[in-house]
Amino acid sequence: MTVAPDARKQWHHLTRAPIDVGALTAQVADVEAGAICTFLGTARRHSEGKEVNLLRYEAYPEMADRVIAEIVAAAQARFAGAKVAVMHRLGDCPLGEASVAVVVAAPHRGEAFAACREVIDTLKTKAPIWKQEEFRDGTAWVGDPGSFQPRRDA
Amino acid sequence: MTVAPDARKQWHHLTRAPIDVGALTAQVADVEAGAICTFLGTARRHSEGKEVNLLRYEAYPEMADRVIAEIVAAAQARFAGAKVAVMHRLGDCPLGEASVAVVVAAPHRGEAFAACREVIDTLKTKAPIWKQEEFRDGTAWVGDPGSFQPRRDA
Amino acid sequence: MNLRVLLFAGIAERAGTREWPLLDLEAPLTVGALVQRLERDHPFLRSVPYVVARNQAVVRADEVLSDGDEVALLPPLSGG
Amino acid sequence: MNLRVLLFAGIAERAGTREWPLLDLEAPLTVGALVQRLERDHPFLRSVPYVVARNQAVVRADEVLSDGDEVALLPPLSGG
Repeated sequence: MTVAPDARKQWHHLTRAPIDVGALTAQVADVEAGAICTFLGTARRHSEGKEVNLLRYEAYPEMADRVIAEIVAAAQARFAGAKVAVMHRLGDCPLGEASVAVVVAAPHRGEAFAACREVIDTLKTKAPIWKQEEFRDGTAWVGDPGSFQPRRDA
Repeated sequence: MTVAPDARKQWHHLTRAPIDVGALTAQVADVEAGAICTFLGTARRHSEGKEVNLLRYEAYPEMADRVIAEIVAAAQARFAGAKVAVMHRLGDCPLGEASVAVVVAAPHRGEAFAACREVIDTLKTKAPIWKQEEFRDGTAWVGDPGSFQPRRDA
Repeated sequence: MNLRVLLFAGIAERAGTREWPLLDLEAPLTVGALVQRLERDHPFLRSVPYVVARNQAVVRADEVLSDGDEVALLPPLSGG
Repeated sequence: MNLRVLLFAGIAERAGTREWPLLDLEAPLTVGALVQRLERDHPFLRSVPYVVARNQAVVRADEVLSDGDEVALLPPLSGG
């Protein structure tokens, strides 16, 4: 039996299963926190006017897991009292399901919103993760214009 | 049997039970939304240095339900494509549990964060709801300095 | 003219009730005049901050009340 | 000197593989020199935007590579 590289390791911030937001919230919830801000990125049916069937995510998992851990640590250092949990989905992500979740618990809502926004913005620009859109007529990697592959059986 | 006034009516945005964030999220989730931002206000153990045992919320329910509905409608009008769900808990709210939840689904994360923040900020200043803190030695209504009541059996 | 005055939170606690029914008031009566009357009959109100709602909307002192109005005294809000 | 070059997303798709093992390279070799060599051997790379990571951190072109380094070509990121 062949084991895919991803399956051999346990990542802290990457999962091939649907994201369990309740479990992430439980990780950060705290009776000293008065505010919890959660961001979910969800798979949309439309991308620049084109209809999407499915999203698929790929990562450089060793680096992505490390980069996300650094982003979490930086946010917790910058926003005193904030606790941050992040999970990114890999593989197929059906429409409407979450591709990424950021949950921040903090003493007050100002820090909770600001830390949550900072984490998702930084993750998008720094974590080595790629999104492929599957259309009726083929697939393309977002942000990589020449990557469209027509569907073989179309 | 006496029925308390609250129990006779069904409110859209008020509940005496623990808030079901999953159900609120399902209300706004949409395959055209790429972003969901959730805010939970949670009961903190400490309030201005004093240890709290329990929070208790009271509302003018007819007006609070209407004011929250107006806040939701205003946010949905201002942020195109945003769908907003809000629930506020009444009665006892144990430490760590959510007293209020705001869930916003929107096409992009900018509107989701902005609408969520606007709704909770406006709710706090406009909805006729009151928080009572129960301490070891008595109770007090937040923002009402003369309202401290020593515990009778203390 | 009859009115209901609803009381909440710290005001209800101090008043020892959640409602003051006011019967046979002389019309016309403004919100400001009602407040003066309430503060005369219940002096504790003078030391409590509150705003007045009429039929579930915050009102100005110069609005004129109508028979059957639901008036509410709202101490400082602290929901959320 | 041996290196592994990891490929992802649209680059892996164009290359038809997820890894190029590079064996018996002459040291010293900078990141920039490696990129030149890869773009000579795999001309499609010249028309694809990417950045280079070395041992899981983005690097500058003038860094010198070491034996056993894990190099990765990262096309435009689109997580989230």
